[in-house]
Amino acid sequence: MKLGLDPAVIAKARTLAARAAEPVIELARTHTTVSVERAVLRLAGVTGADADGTPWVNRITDAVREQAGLDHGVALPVFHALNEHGLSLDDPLSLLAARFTVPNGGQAVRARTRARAAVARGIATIDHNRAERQRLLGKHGDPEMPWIYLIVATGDIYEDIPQAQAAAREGADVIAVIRSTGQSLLDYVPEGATRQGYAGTYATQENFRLMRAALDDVSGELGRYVRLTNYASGLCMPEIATLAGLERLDMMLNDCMYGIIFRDINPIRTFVDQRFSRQVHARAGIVINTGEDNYLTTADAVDAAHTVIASQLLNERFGHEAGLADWQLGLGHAFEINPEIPDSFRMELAHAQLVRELFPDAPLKYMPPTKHMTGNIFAGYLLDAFFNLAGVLTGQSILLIGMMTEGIHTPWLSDRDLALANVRYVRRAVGALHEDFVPAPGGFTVERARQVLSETVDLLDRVCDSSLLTAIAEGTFGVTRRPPDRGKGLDGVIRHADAYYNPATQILEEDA
Amino acid sequence: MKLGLDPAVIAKARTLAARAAEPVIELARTHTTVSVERAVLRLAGVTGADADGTPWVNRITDAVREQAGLDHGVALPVFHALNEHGLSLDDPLSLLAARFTVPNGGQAVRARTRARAAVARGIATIDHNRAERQRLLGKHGDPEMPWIYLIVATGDIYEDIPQAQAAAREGADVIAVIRSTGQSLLDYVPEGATRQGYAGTYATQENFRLMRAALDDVSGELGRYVRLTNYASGLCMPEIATLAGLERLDMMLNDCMYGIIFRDINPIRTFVDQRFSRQVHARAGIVINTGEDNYLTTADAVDAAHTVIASQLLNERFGHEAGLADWQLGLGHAFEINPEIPDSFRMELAHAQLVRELFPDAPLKYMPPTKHMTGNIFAGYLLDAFFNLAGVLTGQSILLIGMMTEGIHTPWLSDRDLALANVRYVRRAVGALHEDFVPAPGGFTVERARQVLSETVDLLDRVCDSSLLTAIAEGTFGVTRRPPDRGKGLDGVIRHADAYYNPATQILEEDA
Amino acid sequence: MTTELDTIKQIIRPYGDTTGDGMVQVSFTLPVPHGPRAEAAASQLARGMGLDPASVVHAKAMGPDFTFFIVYGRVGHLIDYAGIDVPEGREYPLLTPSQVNLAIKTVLQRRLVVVGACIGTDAHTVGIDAILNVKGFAGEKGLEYYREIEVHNLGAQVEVDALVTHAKAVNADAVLVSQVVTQKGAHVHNTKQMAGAFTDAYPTAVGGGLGRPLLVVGGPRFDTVSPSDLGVDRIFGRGTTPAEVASFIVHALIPEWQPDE
Amino acid sequence: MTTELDTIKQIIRPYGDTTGDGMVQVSFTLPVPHGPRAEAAASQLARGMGLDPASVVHAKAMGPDFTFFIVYGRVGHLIDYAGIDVPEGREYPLLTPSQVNLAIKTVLQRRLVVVGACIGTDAHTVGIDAILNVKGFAGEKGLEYYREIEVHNLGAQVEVDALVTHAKAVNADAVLVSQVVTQKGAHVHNTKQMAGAFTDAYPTAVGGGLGRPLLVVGGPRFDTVSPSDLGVDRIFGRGTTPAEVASFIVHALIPEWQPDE
Ligand code: B12
Ligand code: B12
Ligand SMILES: Cc1ncc(COP(=O)(O)O)c(C=O)c1O
Ligand SMILES: Cc1ncc(COP(=O)(O)O)c(C=O)c1O
Repeated sequence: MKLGLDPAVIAKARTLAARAAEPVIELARTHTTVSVERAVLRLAGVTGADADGTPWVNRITDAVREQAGLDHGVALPVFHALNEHGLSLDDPLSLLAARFTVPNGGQAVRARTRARAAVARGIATIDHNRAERQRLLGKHGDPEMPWIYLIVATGDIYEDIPQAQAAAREGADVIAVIRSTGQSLLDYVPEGATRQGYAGTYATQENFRLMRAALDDVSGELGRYVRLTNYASGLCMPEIATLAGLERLDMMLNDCMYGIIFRDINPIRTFVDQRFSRQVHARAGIVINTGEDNYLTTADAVDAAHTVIASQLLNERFGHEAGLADWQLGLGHAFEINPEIPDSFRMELAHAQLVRELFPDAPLKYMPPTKHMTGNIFAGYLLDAFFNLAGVLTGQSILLIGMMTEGIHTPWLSDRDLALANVRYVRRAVGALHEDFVPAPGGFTVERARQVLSETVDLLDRVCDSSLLTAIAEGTFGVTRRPPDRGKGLDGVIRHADAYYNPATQILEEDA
Repeated sequence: MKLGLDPAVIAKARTLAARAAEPVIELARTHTTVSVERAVLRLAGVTGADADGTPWVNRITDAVREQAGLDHGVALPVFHALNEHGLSLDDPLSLLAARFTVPNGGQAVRARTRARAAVARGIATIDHNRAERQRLLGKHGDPEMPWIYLIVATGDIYEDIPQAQAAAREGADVIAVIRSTGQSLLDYVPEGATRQGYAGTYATQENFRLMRAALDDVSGELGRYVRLTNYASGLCMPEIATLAGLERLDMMLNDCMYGIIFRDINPIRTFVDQRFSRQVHARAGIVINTGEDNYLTTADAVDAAHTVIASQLLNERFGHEAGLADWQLGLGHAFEINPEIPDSFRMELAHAQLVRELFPDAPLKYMPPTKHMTGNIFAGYLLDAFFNLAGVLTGQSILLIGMMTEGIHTPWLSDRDLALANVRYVRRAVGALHEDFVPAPGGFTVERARQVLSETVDLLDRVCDSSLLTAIAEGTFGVTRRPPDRGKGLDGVIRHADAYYNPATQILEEDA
Repeated sequence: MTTELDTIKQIIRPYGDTTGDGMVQVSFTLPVPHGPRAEAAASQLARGMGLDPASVVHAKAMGPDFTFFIVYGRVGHLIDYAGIDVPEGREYPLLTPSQVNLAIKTVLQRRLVVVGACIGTDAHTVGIDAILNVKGFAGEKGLEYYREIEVHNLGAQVEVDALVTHAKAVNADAVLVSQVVTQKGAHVHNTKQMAGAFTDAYPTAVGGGLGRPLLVVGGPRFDTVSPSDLGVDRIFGRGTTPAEVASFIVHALIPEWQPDE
Repeated sequence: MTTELDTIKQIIRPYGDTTGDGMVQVSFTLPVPHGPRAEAAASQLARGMGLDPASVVHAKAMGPDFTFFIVYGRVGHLIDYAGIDVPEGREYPLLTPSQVNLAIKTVLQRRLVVVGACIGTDAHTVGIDAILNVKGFAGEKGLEYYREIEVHNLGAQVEVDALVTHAKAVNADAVLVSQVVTQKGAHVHNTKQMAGAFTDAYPTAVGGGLGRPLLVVGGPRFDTVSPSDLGVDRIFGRGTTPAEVASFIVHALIPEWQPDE
């Protein structure tokens, strides 16, 4: 520990974060959402879509909601109907022909048992994938940290695949397929392999499968397990988390507040969805990546440094409560200080070292400069090098590799190749230089870190005095105001009835 | 002092360097060269050239050598002739019509007196320029170190001037006009403003004057005195040093061995010339820059690191003996380790910090990567950034700014602009980070520095056992063998007669 | 201005380190394995672009199927600089907030209504917020700060229809739209769609401010198209400041008004 | 080889992130003050080079008189890849030192004499030394290491006449010349002068090895010219290794000899 932080202050920050999170966790425990219920159906084995591409899980959930409401969950009415009419989930059309009601008494018991059995099979698949990942990590080998994390984003899964494989060959340890701009606001998950996305490729179960298979091939070729990442985020967060578990994705972007702030999704919807999705991630052995880095694209990286730390402490708390272990908490932060200001790099070191010391066991995700990347690709290449240097000097775990063309377009093949050459040079040339990085006691670096930590404590104090929802409404994070009664997807939030039943949460919580 | 070097070892290295230098200094004391004698005439006020462009100083010196020999120096015969025929130096043609003899008795006394008076006027001009520099430093302000050093090299002094001014406006503290490839082997100094050089611009008194005047203009405009550098090197080292003093250049590339190794100039010629040129530089208040960096372009920067240190100690010794103060010793070294090897940057830090600690009061000249710069301008821009970082972290004094196109062409306007943006970012972003650079005791950095220092001592030991001339003949420096009886310009070396007279050395040594 | 023009160099060329040398740098990837044949292909492309001589200074294999190249060379192309009909100076005076307020007050005699949004699936609001929010950009306050301007900032991912409806509802004088995502021409596509929708919604309109709101679009990568291509009244690009925009709106909607120095 | 050819893509284009997108990057300086007019000039040049659309992503003033630009865009140019007559494989077999020695011994039955130098004012000897010195290059030993090759390395800044005289004196089979400095075309100028001098010195010669020494030139930036342009027998460029050169000399001077696998 190089910064000599006061353990008492750190403990105080954690206590405050827990207190701020508590009421929101209570909300999440007592509500469900349309996407949570659709995720249950997916775990139970419902796949595919109708002729217009509307997934059966949406058709079924909507029908149930209309006829029986969702306050008891989707499982009871659906499996009751299956029992009544002797149907199976492989035949959604006939199921939709049936009338949905909330069973009770013995019917309820039978529906519950059958639902639980079905969902248990889905969870078994997730368990099997987790074991399979372990096997492959043993077989191909697990790269040492920092992991090199690269994005592909052509919009066409069939262009993405060769580019992802090329990136892996050039040294990428993690491949993220970023999503088409619009997807986060879709209240359904598209089906099948897709070839036309904007600035990203749609997240679909089939695209997940294709890319994971392609990466398994290179992993074998390279003797190094290459991880795959996508986004459990937006209105379908719970379902995408589920699909990730079912297709053996390895990491997922998953934040307790990102959707609220950057996609104007209703706060309560998001908090309910993130809890379920994290329970799934915990079970699947998936590492989540949180999105604090994004705050610094709308707020100033110096003024708002403490909001990043506060949010990380909240993400940690929500994560732990949902069953995630420290090794699964890829807390996010970023190198976004304006390069025009004095001491910018030294301040970045202070911030990065602070996060490292606050979360010693978390696989921190460190994001490269984006906001201050311009059309000057040379300046960009330089800034990315200093980001790489900060990452290595402060022992970050997951380095998202910056592109010199960040200010211009989504990465080209050559941008990625040059970016990897950049980080390869920095790692090789610097070696164990972190041994010689010893912040002077009472010096600029140490003082800056101390200041950010104390600002964090003050902020969390204020949040506790009002409430997290109020803080979000007042634009505390990412200088964006999001009131709890506004935002997309609010109508998809349902309060539990006393007899609410969710076989997935039941299994996940009893085994947790 | 961060490396905890053993003072005894350092002292030993200096003693050995002094011992190795002694016989060579003796050689230099007892010999003169055609260029030394021509320099005397220049100090005495001889300027201009004949119709074919042969400078009068060459014509006169050759005539004297032919008719009277140069073992008594050029001054006695020339001023004797002037006395005899009642001529003045403004009329070289009539002087050349005269017959040159070595005077003695009263004639010799008169010749000596007049010669000394004439040369004294030249030295007075040098003194005046030194005072003028001080005045302008006070008036415009002296930039703090590290000084940003940039080269211009269009071959055309009239293209060089706007480019030099542009560079100064963008932040250059020192401008070096590099020379045309061939000049170092010319045994005369071209005359007048020149517009056609290869990969550099000819060093002429007029080009010096034009560029110094242009830089004085921007210095005023910028409120910062911009220094001018050229090369007191090659066969005309003493004359160019003299012209630099007469035209108020501020720094000069000037090395005790560079010409021998990289231009195959005879060792004795070089050692004699360098002593005189350094006596002039000492008087002119000019900072010299030595050329050890060049060794690493022909030798490997790791294997040969100790040869750089050994050469610096020799340059220091020769410099002190010639009257240079520590603040005038811009000892050279370079960032030339192969970027493909592990720990290359950490090793560069070790080397740079070692030099810094060995020569605490010397204005060290730190050269950027050149040898490993390829056609990949992005990799080049990155490598230059790490050079800048090493320079700032280890407190180098003069940073020669690397060009991303080093592997391709002499710098373009835009290359220089980007290079300056690079170093500006690094300095601004890093601030006082050197406070946090604390090499771990017994760690890689410290151990590497210690190893290089002890290899240096061993090398100097071996040099003393044989002799410096033998060491050079065996290719100790820059893996290039240069025997003392070979190389260009040997025929221009003359042993002093007992009555040898050189008014310039006389004045310079009595005032030193 | 004319004197200006006379003094402008007529014909110019790229400059490396000597006037007229015509030197440029180029980089690209070719979908072929690295080798002499690939380097020849790179030279061929460079010559196609007008580089002669063209020197392939760097070639790197990117996997088995692609090679990255960096090429330097001299181009013969001449630029008719004097012939470029882009004014040296400003097209319209840059006004201070108080001048803008005064103009609106004196001429319109009511507040000027501006509606802003990121349309389509674009969620990059920082740019439009920089123009609209009080906080502003580059030290300048945004339009919300202007007393006489009424700002409706609809935020991100707004459907075109919703934008039109809202614009009508509040009687917008100007509609400000941001497009930052350009992949697959998204920004051009969305903007044209938006312009079309306004034409349909105001069938009798003869132009911006004449029967329909002034249509202003902005974003960092619009420099490949002209307003007429898109059917809008003005495009703003990289580094635009709020005052630029406010001044243009006054210039376009209140042409009769002149700031008295 | 032919099967090879058939499988080669016929027509290719630059690749950004999608097959056929034709995307390239360009940078250059224009000798004009920064401003909208300068940016228009930059687009004009880019279009002249075939970029359409051309997006000026960066423009920076360098003092009052110059502006630096970075432009991205799509070029329409097609590369006739199949039509490029550069062989996919090697032109001549790459031999080991012992194979080279064997060839010389068996056929010439005397040592093969090589003279090397940096001519003109060029003092960059690292390149030629990499080829000639025992130390060699990239792990390969240089020609001095070859038992059957007699090397005369004349070093730097050798006058052409001195080179010719020396070549005659030692009966050189091959003359190896290095040129690294290319500014103002120095390398081309010096090499032509050298080739001319050898033609004059061997008036009856009909070619390299036929009445005059084989003339081989090398340096990092010869890729804009062909051997015939210069009047030499072969040009070697970036990253040449000694074995490449030795193998070529055998191939050119002892064509009859074939290595038996
Ligand atoms: C910040 C940012 C984000 C933030 C946005 C937060 C927010 N609330 O805005 C977050 C992290 C959420 C984000 C997400 C994504 N982003 Co983003 N993002 C950026 C980034 C880093 C900076 C953009 C920015 O804020 N610039 C600063 C502002 C002030 O500049 P500006 O937008 O140009 O605006 C100025 C002018 O253009 C003009 N202007 C702009 N609009 C208007 C409108 C009017 C009316 C006027 C008059 C003027 C005007 O005035 C402004 C002030 O001068 C850029 C990279 C870069 N450095 O540019 C990528 C970038 C824009 N994003 C990109 C992408 C692909 C995405 C994602 C789609 C990636 C993904 N799939 O996850 C997502 C999804 C976003 C979506 N649905 O649209 C790409 C777009 C590629 C392309 N050219 O198509 C970029 C270029 C990065 C890259 N190289 O890949 N992003
Ligand atoms: C080392 C070096 C020096 C050293 C040279 C030491 C020496 N004894 O050689 C020193 C420091 C002395 C030096 C001085 C100068 N240099 Co210098 N130097 C370089 C540098 C950094 C590396 C060159 C090198 O050694 N490359 C490594 C070798 C192995 O590669 P190579 O030469 O390409 O050789 C390979 C192939 O080309 C081929 N090859 C080469 N020759 C031959 C010959 C044959 C027969 C064959 C078969 C193959 C072959 O095989 C070799 C192995 O693969 C370059 C920049 C760079 N990174 O390239 C500048 C560079 C070459 N130098 C340059 C200049 C301008 C100079 C100076 C003129 C500057 C000055 N005025 O002070 C001086 C004067 C030199 C002179 N009179 O010629 C410029 C040339 C610009 C141009 N394109 O015209 C360069 C490009 C730097 C720059 N960007 O300005 N330099
Ligand atoms: C947590 C999180 N989710 C999602 C995204 C991607 O944005 P979108 O919601 O458009 O997929 C990000 C962007 O970095 C993120 O950090
Ligand atoms: C001491 C010294 N002299 C001279 C030069 C320049 O070479 P030339 O002798 O060709 O001028 C250098 C090159 O860096 C040098 O270090």
